[in-house]
Amino acid sequence: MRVKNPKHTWYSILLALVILAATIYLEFNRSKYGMAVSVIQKSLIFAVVAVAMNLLNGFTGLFSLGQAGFMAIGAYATAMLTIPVERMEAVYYMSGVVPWLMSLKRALSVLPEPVLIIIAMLIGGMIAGLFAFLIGIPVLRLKSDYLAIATLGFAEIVRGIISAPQLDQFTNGSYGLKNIPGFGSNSLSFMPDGFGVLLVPLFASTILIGFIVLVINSSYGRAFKAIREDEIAAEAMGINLLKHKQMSFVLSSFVTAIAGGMLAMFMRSIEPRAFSTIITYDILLIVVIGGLGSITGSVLGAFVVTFAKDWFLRFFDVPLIIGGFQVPFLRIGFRMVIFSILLMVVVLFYRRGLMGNSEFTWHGFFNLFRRRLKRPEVMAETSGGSMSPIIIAPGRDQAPAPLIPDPPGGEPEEEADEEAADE
Amino acid sequence: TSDSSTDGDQPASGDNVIKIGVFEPVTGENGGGGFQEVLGIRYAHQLTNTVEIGGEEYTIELVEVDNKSDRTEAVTVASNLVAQNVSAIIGSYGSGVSIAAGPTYEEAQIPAVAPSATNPQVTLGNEYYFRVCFLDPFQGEVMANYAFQDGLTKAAVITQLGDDYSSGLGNFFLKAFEELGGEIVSEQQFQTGDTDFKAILANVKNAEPDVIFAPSSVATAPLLIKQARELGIEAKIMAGDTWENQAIIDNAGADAEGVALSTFFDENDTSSPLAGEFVTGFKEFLNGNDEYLNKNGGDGVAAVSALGFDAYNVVVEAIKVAQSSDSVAIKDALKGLSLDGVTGSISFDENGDAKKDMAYIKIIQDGKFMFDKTVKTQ
Amino acid sequence: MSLLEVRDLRVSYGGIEALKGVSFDVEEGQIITLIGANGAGKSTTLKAISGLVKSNAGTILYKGEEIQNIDSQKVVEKGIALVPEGRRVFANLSVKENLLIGAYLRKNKVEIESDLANVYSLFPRLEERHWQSAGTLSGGEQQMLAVGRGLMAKPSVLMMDEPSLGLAPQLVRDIFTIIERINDMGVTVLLIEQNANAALKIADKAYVLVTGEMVKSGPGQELLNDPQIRDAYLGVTNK
Amino acid sequence: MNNIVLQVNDLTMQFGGVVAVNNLTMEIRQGEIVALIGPNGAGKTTAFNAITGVYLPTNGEVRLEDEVIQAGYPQGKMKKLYAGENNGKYGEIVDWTPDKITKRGIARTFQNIRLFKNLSVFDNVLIAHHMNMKAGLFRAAFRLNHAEETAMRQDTWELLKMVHLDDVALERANNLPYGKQRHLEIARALATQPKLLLLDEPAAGMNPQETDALSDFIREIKKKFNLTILVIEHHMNLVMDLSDRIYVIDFGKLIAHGTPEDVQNDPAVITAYLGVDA
Amino acid sequence: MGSTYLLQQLLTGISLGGAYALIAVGYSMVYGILMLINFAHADIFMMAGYFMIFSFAAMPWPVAIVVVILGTILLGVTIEKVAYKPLRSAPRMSIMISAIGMSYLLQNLATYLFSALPQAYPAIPGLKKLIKLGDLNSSMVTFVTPIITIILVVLLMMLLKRTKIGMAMRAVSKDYDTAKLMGIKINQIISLTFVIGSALAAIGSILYFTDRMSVTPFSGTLLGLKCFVAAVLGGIGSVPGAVIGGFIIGITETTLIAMGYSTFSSAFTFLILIIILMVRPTGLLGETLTEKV
Ligand SMILES: Nc1ncnc2c1ncn2[C@@H]1O[C@H](COP(=O)(O)OP(=O)(O)OP(=O)(O)O)[C@@H](O)[C@H]1O
Ligand SMILES: Nc1ncnc2c1ncn2[C@@H]1O[C@H](COP(=O)(O)OP(=O)(O)OP(=O)(O)O)[C@@H](O)[C@H]1O
Ligand SMILES: [Mg+2]
Ligand SMILES: [Mg+2]
Repeated sequence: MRVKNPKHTWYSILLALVILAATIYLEFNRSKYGMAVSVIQKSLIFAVVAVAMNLLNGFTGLFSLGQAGFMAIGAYATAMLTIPVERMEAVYYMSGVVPWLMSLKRALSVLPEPVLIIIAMLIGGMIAGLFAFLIGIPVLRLKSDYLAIATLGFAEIVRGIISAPQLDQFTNGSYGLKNIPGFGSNSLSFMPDGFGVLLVPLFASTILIGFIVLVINSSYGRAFKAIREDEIAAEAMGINLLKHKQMSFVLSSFVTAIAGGMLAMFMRSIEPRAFSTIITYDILLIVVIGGLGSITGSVLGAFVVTFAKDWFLRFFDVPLIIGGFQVPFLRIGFRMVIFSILLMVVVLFYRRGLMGNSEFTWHGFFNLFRRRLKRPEVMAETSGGSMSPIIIAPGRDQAPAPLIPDPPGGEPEEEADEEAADE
Repeated sequence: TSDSSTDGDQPASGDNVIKIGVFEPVTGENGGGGFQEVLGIRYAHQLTNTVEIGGEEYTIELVEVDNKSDRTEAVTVASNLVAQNVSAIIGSYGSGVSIAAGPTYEEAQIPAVAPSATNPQVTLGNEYYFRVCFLDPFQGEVMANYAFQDGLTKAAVITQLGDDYSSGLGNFFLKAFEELGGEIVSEQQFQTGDTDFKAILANVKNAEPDVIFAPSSVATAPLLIKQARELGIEAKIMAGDTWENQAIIDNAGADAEGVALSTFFDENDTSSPLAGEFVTGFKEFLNGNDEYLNKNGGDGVAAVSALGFDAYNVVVEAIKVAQSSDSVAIKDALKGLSLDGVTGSISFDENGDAKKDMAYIKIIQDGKFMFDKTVKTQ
Repeated sequence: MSLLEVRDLRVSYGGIEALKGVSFDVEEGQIITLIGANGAGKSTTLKAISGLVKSNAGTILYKGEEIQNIDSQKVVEKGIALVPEGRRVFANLSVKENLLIGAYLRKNKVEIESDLANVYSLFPRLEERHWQSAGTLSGGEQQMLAVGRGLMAKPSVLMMDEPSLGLAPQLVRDIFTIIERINDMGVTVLLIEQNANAALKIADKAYVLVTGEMVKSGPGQELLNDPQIRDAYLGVTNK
Repeated sequence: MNNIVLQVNDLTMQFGGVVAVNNLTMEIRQGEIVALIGPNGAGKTTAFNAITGVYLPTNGEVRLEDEVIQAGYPQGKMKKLYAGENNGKYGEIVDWTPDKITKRGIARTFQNIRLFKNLSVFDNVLIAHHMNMKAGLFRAAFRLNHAEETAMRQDTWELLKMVHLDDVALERANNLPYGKQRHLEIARALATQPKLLLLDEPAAGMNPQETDALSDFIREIKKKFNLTILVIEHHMNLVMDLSDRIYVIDFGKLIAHGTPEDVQNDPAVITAYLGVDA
Repeated sequence: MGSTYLLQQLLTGISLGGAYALIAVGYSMVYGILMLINFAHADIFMMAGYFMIFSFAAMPWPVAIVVVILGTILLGVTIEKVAYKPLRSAPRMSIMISAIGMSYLLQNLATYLFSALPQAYPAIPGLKKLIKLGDLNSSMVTFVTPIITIILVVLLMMLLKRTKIGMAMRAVSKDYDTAKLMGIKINQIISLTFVIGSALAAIGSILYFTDRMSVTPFSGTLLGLKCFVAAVLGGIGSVPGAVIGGFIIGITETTLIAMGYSTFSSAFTFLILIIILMVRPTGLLGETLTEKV
């Protein structure tokens, strides 16, 4: 196995420090960089959801589109538990609040707010996990697109139930919830005045993503990958399909729901419509643009897509007049046209996403500058049905002729890097 | 990262610039109405684009952003405005996005004036949010009174599931109507994005109401009206302020005849010279630009345009009073402000809501929104 | 002029060069076999002729016309059919439909019918199971189907990539008889076989491929008796 | 002789109207290499699938070391449709999932190679150790099972060395030459520490040379791992060379069984399967 | 609750189901061949609505109908060439994202060009004729929709089952390379699929919008989701399945609303889907893909 370059470890530490420093800088100058702060917050949250989705889609090979539903569960649980008690009546202005929820909140209000928020998010995560477990029993037996549409259906059911007027006293149905404490909520940190808007989500996202990375690199992660590669073979290796699919599904839903809670804190007010299928598609987009089966890809994808959509492309919406000449096309609405086109361009030219299915490594990073990436022209994946993100050549072998002895070792694949990092 | 978003937006004229953010949906579900509101703001800006502070002339610059009628988007868009150092904000059409952006503005201590967001939640508990229009509870009450006074005692309510405006207004109507002694014979909900209402309407028809109250978006209105008439429903159809949009008449055609709605403004109300002046000027403004004309659906003056116009002037007035471009000062100025707008006199109560006690009822007649009467509540 | 002439054919997958300049001729009406170890490039050669993989260099002449790098489907139209490696039956089509789709380019319904009957007589199991979807056939049955489908095309050149793979001993023998029979009917055959023994026995000419290069050629019988070939490909215990 | 490892009783597998395996009874003793041969479509692979839990037998039972791991009788539609034999003899449904059967001690390879193509050779084998993991998800994620993980990796290395795949351990499985892929599939099966190994046409696509080498390889692992082996093969050289006993089926039914010599000369086998040398 | 009411609801359900079915078939066909959820299909449908608005204004209606169908086909085939064809050999997910991207593009383009406000759909003479049967009110199109649906689908099924082209389509769906080896022009076959799918979307849009009378850039969004659900419910890839699925969704939805559960109609629709998938994991008429091990 390749020995890990100690230099690279230093680079990694350096990078982490740079990120931290930049975050702290932004944190202290947050009013000046409001836009950046908000886009970064959103990117961090979507990065978590994208990584959780990747765990399912990219690593376990389960095509699930239920993200919006799990995010909604997490967001609503967090919101309902963290809206200050005294503001509840005003929020549920239409139909009032169910008494038991009020009692529960009163009981919980002895907790300091940061603790309450963490508990609320965990509760949201656990409810989502429980739902995932329950619907997983029947649904995880379904194959690819059938699973996708069933999970999507689940998300729609969740949304339908949340918005039902019959539950107004509980979820506040159509009226949504507001007055949710934000990341910069004063009581969230020892520092006054909204400190933590960036650091809190940064730490939360790092912990969540880190946890998923640990799982993926563990033996369970390998079992997930085996299921992705070939269910039947995985089963023949003694891997209990349903149990492992469940694990992946529950874990992913748990994390997604916590990210949903973070989204509620980011938005400060939520409504059922915010959790429609479009949000799931957006996340899928991030995952695929980043590279299915690549964690760093998902994180990168979250930042690239969010920054592009919410920030960089914004100038396309602003009519621009240069020297009395109105630049054509530039008017409101054009941004989204450009965004869609860019999206297509990325997919058409980086068909395996920005990162493919490999992770960021310093080795690969430096190689990027040394040689231009060559993309081998490979034949069509013929079965058409495989969910595998990797191009599989139809020929059954790709090795040198055995008349010549096998070359010893050979240059290990990128996978090996990950391997080495394990130990 | 650098604060690059302000690049390129710098105006040609010197340093004395004061920025006002325009936080409106121009795309998405409420894109149509949002744009009409923007038109009113742009027109007002065209008339008054400077303000004097401490003897110096400041150029007012509009910073327009599109919140796409989407709450998630709204937060980022709001931060975008904040980052661009706007002194005050106007917006938004659609209460949901206003509610979503509220905390951001509050934290940044920038006052926001909503032209047409009617949901109580927009201003409630937010010191920095103001509005120049009336509220849904009021509107619901107005419509209930109007219907009941006409001798319509059985009502059906159709609302959009998950939409706070629609559900809220429907609910306020429902409560007011029942209080008056009317009977609600049918309550129906539909999903956002639904385009087929026949099943719902068949239920409504079966309940034989005298009046249907169906507050909803501009996009769904013509569908509802036409399908109701096709099924042979003859009940009066009523809705709230959002329906005052030429597109509804263009789409629903003859079927739209007789539809009644409450609104904030009437272009044919000649009692106020200020309003008359605005109407003439605004029509000219519209006719001078094909895109405006096209997107506005003709040169009719929408109430939201008038409110946008008023909101802009309220903000400018507050700047004048404050004699400062400082947002907190502007907020304080707003609180005590009193001004005659084209939609009536405007001053704010402790919530930041304009004290308005009058609504216009309009009826669609001969393909036009015709003023029927004004309704005041006790 | 040979029916099919391959000159200096080079093919690579990504960075790996699988064919490093392969040349050979196929005379009309003959049975030609390519032998070589696993990964020598035999299948790649056939795929290149079929247009399934693009060649980097070299020419393929069919009846004097260059056909390298044209669409597979055009190659088939010219009369060159391939029974691909690894069966590749259409799993969602029935056995009969698989056979009929083999005759996709043919128009004459009567002839198709009689060829269908012919295939059925060669592989009675296929007739027995004509309704079954091909995906559920056993490995060997699928192989029969793949061969049968190739026959249905009525090509002038039939290329077969390991047609005996996974077939029972008796059928393996039958396959070689069938190949000879097809050949007798005037079809030129280009054959790849792991069972080099049997292939060499029926081949008019054989070529030996080693890591993408032609190293030897000669009449089948001659190679059969070549000790080097025996050692490398035919196995000791083989009868 | 030795203990019976696998006992198959009256196994019948019917798909719609097709009786793929019909009343197959066989037994395999500890330490034997037994071959299952028969014409194409005779039902060999199907028998494997029923033994390893991929299918529930339509009728009959499978016992591993006297424990019933699969048992079935005609139910539902099959009650009417059933065309096999011994209907009514079994009254119990036992339907272990393939993973459970693997854990219990039967490993297999597939007729069409089924490797985890995009994973390294090393990982392919390492995954086979997963089923014996004691640590749960959290312990494993936070590497609290360090010793266990290290042991797994150690075992994997040793196994790879033993089957001569250590030099390609970091290659992607898909990049291996065909023959090595077959070896890897066997190695992966061995990593599950089976008592009984089922091989489905391991020599398909190999030339006679390689087939001979495979023969030696199978013998070698059998010894090293103290295995019992059931193999399906059409290469008669390999079958005759390797097996202690042979079962022959045709149309799902057992037509002969015995030593290689017996079977080779059995006229029924010759007509149905071997044919006469030309 | 009078019998007219029941009849009215039944008519609504069947007619709605018919429209769903036509669009669902488009989803199903493309899926059947490319294994691709063509997210843009509903937006092609929406675009067909705008095409009609513009062509109706410019030419006599029979010509307009033909122009709309041709225009929609052109759009569908162009989308295939631009967004899907280059990705033939790419992983499935990429093609799907490309489809989502196309869907976004069409929606945003429509918003950009035609604004988010609804546009009135022209009344096609004859189709819009109001029919009164006692207390039952309906326009002609309500009756016509299910009939046209059935006729078109029967024709389509004959094409798929009886002709060589149909067989080729099914072959292409499983294995491009081997299909090529049979002499099948796969690009032609795939284009043909889009031609048929888009033509059905165009006809569907004429029937649907005539009945519902206005078009917005988002007209296709929810509808598309429902129709896709219909296709899955029926067994995706199966044309008759899509039709059955369409009718099931249309009728259950209407029934639920009629029973007074308008709040939960969508949730129930999905619940039914999930339940059906539980019993039949590949939908009502989907092939039960037994993978040979
Ligand atoms: N799709 C592919 N991608 C990458 N390399 C490939 C591909 N197909 C074949 N190869 C490589 O090309 C070389 C030649 O392969 P080919 O399939 O032509 O061999 P072959 O002689 O037919 O062997 P076999 O006896 O196994 O069929 C091999 O080294 C193989 O690994
Ligand atoms: N799902 C199924 N539906 C219908 N028939 C099936 C199914 N699975 C297998 N069969 C049939 O059962 C019979 C036995 O198949 P099996 O795969 O067991 O054969 P085999 O003995 O392994 O043959 P081979 O040597 O060709 O691999 C075949 O005729 C096959 O067509
Ligand atoms: Mg080959
Ligand atoms: Mg078999």
